[in-house]
Amino acid sequence: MTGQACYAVLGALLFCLSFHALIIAVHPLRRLLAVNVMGSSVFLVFIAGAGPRDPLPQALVITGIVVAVAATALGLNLLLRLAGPAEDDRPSAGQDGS
Amino acid sequence: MSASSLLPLLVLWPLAGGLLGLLLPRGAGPLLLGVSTGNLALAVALVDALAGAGKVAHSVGGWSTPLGIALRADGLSAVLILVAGAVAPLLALYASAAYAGRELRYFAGLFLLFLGALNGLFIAGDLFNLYVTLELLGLSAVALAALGGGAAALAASLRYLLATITGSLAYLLGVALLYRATGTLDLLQLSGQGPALPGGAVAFALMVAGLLLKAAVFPLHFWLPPAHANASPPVSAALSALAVKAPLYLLLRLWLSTYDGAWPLVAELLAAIGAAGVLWCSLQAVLQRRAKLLVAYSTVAQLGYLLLALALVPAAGAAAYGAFTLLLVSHVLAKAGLFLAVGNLARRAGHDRLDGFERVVQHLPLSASAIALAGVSLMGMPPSGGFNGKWLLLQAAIATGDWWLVAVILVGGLLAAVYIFKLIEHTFGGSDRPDATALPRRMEWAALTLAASAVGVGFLGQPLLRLLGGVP
Amino acid sequence: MKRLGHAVLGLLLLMLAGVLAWAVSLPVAPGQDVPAHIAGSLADSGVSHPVTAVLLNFRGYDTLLELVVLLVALAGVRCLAPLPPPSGGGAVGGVLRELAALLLPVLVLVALYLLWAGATRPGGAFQGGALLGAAGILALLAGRDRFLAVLEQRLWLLAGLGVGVFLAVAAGTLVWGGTLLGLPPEQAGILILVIESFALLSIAVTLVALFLGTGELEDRDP
Amino acid sequence: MSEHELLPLAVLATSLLPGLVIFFLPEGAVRVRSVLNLAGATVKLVLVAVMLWGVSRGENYAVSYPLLPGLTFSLRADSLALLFVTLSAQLWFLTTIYAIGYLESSPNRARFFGFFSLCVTATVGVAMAGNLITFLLFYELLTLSTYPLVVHRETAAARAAGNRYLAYTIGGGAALLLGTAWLYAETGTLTFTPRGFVDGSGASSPVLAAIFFLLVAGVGVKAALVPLHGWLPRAMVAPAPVSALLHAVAVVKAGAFGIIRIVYDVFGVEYAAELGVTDALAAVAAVTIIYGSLRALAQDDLKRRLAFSTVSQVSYIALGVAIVGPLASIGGIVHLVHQGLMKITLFFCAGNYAETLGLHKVSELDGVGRRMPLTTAAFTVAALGMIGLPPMAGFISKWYLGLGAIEAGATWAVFVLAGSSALNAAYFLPILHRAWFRAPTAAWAPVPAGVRAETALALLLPPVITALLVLLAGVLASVQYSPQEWATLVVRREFYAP
Amino acid sequence: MSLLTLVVFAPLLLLPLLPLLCGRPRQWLVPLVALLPVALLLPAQPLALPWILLGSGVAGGGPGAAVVSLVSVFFALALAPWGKGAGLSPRVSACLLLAQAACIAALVATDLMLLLAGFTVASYALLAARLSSGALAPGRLPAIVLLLVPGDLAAFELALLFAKVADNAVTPSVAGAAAVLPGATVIAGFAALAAASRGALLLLVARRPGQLLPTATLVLLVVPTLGWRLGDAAGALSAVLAVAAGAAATAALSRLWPPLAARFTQARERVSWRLLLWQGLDAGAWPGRLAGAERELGSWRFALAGAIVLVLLLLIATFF
Repeated sequence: MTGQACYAVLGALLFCLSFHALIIAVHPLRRLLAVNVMGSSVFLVFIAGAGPRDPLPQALVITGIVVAVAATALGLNLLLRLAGPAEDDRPSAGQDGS
Repeated sequence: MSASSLLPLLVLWPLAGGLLGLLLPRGAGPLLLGVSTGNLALAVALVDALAGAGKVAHSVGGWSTPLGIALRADGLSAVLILVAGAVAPLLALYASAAYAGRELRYFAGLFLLFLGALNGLFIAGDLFNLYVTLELLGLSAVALAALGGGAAALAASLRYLLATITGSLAYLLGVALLYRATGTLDLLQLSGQGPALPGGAVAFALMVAGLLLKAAVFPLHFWLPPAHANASPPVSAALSALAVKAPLYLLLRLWLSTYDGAWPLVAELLAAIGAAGVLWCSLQAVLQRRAKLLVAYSTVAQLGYLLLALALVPAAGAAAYGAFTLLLVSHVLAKAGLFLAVGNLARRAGHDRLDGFERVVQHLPLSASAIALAGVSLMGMPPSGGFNGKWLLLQAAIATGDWWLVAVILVGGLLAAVYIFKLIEHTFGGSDRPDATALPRRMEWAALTLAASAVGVGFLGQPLLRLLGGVP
Repeated sequence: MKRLGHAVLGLLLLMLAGVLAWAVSLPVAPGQDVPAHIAGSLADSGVSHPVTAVLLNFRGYDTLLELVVLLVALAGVRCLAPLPPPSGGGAVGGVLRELAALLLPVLVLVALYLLWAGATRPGGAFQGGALLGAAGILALLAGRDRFLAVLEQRLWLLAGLGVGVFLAVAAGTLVWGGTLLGLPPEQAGILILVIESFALLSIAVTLVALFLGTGELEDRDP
Repeated sequence: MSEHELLPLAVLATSLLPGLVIFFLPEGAVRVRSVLNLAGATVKLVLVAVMLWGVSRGENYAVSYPLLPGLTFSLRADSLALLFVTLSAQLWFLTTIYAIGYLESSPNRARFFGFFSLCVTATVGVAMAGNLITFLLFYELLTLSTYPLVVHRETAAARAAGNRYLAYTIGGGAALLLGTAWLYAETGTLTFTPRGFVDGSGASSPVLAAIFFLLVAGVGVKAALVPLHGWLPRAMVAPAPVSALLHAVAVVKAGAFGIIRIVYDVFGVEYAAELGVTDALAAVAAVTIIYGSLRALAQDDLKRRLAFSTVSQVSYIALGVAIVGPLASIGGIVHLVHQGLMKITLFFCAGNYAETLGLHKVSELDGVGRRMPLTTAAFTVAALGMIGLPPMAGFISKWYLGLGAIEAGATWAVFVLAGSSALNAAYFLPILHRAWFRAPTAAWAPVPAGVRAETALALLLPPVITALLVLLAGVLASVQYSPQEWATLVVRREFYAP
Repeated sequence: MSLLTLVVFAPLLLLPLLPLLCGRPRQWLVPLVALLPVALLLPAQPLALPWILLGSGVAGGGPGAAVVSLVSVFFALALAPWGKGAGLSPRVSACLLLAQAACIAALVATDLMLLLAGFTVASYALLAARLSSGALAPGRLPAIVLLLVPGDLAAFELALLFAKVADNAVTPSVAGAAAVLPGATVIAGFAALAAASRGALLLLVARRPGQLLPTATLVLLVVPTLGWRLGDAAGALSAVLAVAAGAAATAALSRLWPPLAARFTQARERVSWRLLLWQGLDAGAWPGRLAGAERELGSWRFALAGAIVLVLLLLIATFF
């Protein structure tokens, strides 16, 4: 098991784990987080899969990350909109996202 | 301007239009119409160029494929770009009448970026580039679905976003496995190698699952009905007609070129999923109480038909390939027309509950006839494009001797007739609502033109198939 | 019933994990030697660092689409119905204000360095943009929101600038050079730098706007 | 596009264009709409006459357009097609006049006349279809354009009838589509050729028999063969002109015409007899004839009784086609025209009774002969024709059917004919007796002063003219262009080796 | 249109003018026209009418012509406006004229088709004349109709037999009928069934003017002549016997009819079976379960678990 392959296997396991979290989670915020983790696991597999000296996956992963950021930002805003103003007038203690 | 430089133009033109739409606070309506008509002109130019050469390619940045990205267009992509190009101006016409001010500006920007992504996807020849265009398409679709919608629309868009991202990531994981095995991301270089690759089958399974989730095919269709039913008419028309077709087009590309339709049992499995989708979702469409939900479930049912055609291509060859394309083209036109028409009726009646559609047909005869014409194509009645597709599908199913598929196709057609006439029947009666708002004529004419062209395509079967060319 | 569901789900996921792990660790002999290709044409890519070369020259088309994705996300957020800004602003703690005073200039400096260093060693527009965005958000949290006014009027111009320049370059190369994003080797370096700097600015502005969501930060035309 | 290609299209266009224009006319433009309709009908009659003259000289009018590889949309005005086209052209002209009078002040007339013209286009299309695909195309168009007419009154009963009508016809359409697709897969062609193209195609006979039953089932729905006839009596809820032209002539005849095309031009009657499918068809036809008449006996509503009588009468055509022999075919084909003329007269009169005096039940018809003598006279001529009394058209077709049956040795068919004539008499004569020889029980509105005719002229003329046609078709049966002569020409030219 | 046909069918041509003539001073014109066919006595060669029915013809002269003139005389007498009454109502006289024309057509027809046509129309016309001048006794009409209609059908069957035997001629000629068919079948066939039903018409006899004479001429004169034309002497004799038998049978039947009719109640139209697919769908009971299944299917868990199952299934499928 070269170092390279074990990272790839780790990525695969992380993918399944995040998929499990995505299925189990009820609150949309947790689902969004699970999707983020899934993204990272796919990028990990992408980079670990190819050879160490290959720059192409690294560039592609940068693009992937930016896309993931954009999607998460959109998801969070939709979530905020869904949670709606009712959440905000509670004392700020409740801010950490119920 | 050489044919190959047409391809990048097809992407740059809508993207630039979309950017302008977001930058300029005023003048979104004319911009939307101008850019989408320009896009149609480019699509027609591509069809001319393709008629001669049969294939057009453009390597971005001049770099050869393992390094750079290649843009390629063959018969299928030209047809799809043409049909998307034809629908866009009509949706633009409808939107310019339906929206105003801030909403029109954001619709213009997002819809043109959506169109650019769609064109980009149909001509992309590189797996990762396909991922980025898929993602761009998905995000703009989610943004459009959430545009100006209420709580229900937001919840549906969030669910749509999560589903489309999950699908893309599963697809990307498949791409990662393929890249690891071959070192290249280009479809042409990968063609035919798929089955023999180490991990090729796993990559294929992941990609298919991801794309089916993004295309909302039967078992994974949970997110589509609420998203399409709560969006505003032009958006749900664009989503139902165009957005869900891109993943299926990509699935066809992978299934035919990279994996060369290798595994017969996979074809049977896909056909089974498609058939189940046709039956289950047509039945659900019949049971719906709300018009938009009915039309949304009809979309999922028609996607089942497309998957059926796709699964039959390796065994039945040109007949199934032609069926896939004709079904797709007529569904794009018919479904866009139907959503716009139902949108008109709902806007006029104030709600879209089916039993409340009183004599709206009296005040909106054009929309009622649009529903009828679109229904003719969805049911697969002879004069329409839907019939041509259904006929070729029947020939393919009979050629491969799958009699249970023939039965599913016919029962699907009957169920389609049930829910279409349920829609039509409800517009034939009940009390009158004199005070309802009058609708701008453009909205009705847009719906009617789309529906009429869905029937008109029935007479263009031959040229479309000639443009399509043989199975890649 | 619920426990049975979980058990089945767990089993399925285990099987999936096993398959994926097996697939990922298969011995493989890729047909194409990509690093060699990149090394071969690095010379006329205008930059010496291979990742930046891939990102902005060999696969510049992906990066263009990626910036458009950011733009779409911003449009998607802005088009939602405006929400009153979160009321948790309140007094800004002394520690935060001092930290901000210290960090802000450093952050901006490092961001610009990253932009410049991208040509020769890991760095580039996205990393710099992220840092600059972080600086913006830190400034907001620390209450220094003078720049909000500028952002207020010119949001879409600033956010659209990066994509606009990239599109202009792409159109230019298409019209003159005949191929999309075919940067001529000698001007490639400069063109990449121009694209990256505008992209840096747009990414930063977009990230800050995304953070703010749909606060009052909008040229609310009537 | 030579003149020979243009004519079939022109005949189609004369009802398609007015229909499409009428859709967009405002509801109030009554005169424009009527002028458009009548102009279209007259032009169609003229064109059909030209084609009749041409075809009898041996010219052929055909036009085709490729839809898909191996699939062409083709119109061909051969002698059989013209028989049906002439019938529908004439009756469309008369029914338009009748409909204009009948729907004087009712709502939704633009929609009604639009779909009415589409129906006739579909009927003419069904007649002139050159292959099975074009036939299917117009067959389905007929379903779609008749549905709005059935639900025209928008009452709950009308919509229920519409739903049932759809369920049957769309189910039939699906069976026809499957049969056509399978036939194309087996034989590779769908063009109607005079003595059938299935014989040498190498397909196995059980497959061909299955295809035959699918096609006949699909077409049988509209021809109201017994198990598939349920929609016809229900569809009587539609206004009178609809039940007159459509459910007595256009739609039902399209089904019967389909059976003729399938047996003669797809399978060839000799090959079909070899396959043994014609005996089954004959049996179904016989059962329908008897069943239809029996159910008609029990109906008190006039239009439902006429509907069940249509169910039984149309199966004469199927019986004629199923009995292998030139004479029986002549009888079957000529009955297509005769039954059309007779049945449309009956429905016109039923419409008159309903419109002028509000009578719907047979029991209410006492003494109506005194109040509306002309309408009842027309009704009598048609009813006697249906029973098959000698000088009328009905007798001619029954005579040929009888001769054909005896010639083919199917004597049971003769008894079926005789039995059904007796049943016809059993449910028509009481009506005549009530109308003429009973004193009126209810006090009807007297003929308004100053009005000479018993009801609006537009309502009175069509039934009288069609009754006259029934009489002439019977008495002058052997005149050169009479339906019977044309049917003999069709049979000699198309169906049996010269 | 030769003079002969004009003369023979004069009563038929007069029909449309009737409403004008009746009740006016010129009412005597009607019987005069009815007398015209007497001119048939003049010698005239047979005339072919290819365009009538299926190509029939008319033969003047011979015994048939004599009978025609007799019939015309009797009908003219019936139509004349006797005594103080204003004569017959237009409807009755119209029916009588039609009956006369039909009888003449039957008598002079050279082909079986025209003979059959005349034979049937005459009887129905007389029945209509009788009914329009006053209702029959309750049982009588059904009895007459019950015999008339089967009689016509028998004539129809008989004609078919003639046509088949005469080498499938579409319209066999009357003259040849006797020669072609063996003597017994012709006589038995025509006399026993067709003629007998005409006997029923005897029941129409009523005291009213213009009823006795026409019916008598048809039943007692025309029917035997037709029997004679078809089967010479034996045909005529059996026709007369059949008429008597028919009359007796109808009389007996008319007494039986009233009790029989009472029991035969009007069969109500059965409620047809409801179309399950259609009504069932709207009833809402069945779709409830389906909609429930859809909601369950639509939940995240089920769908994503489905995605995993799909991946595994696809993998397994690639092994075969």
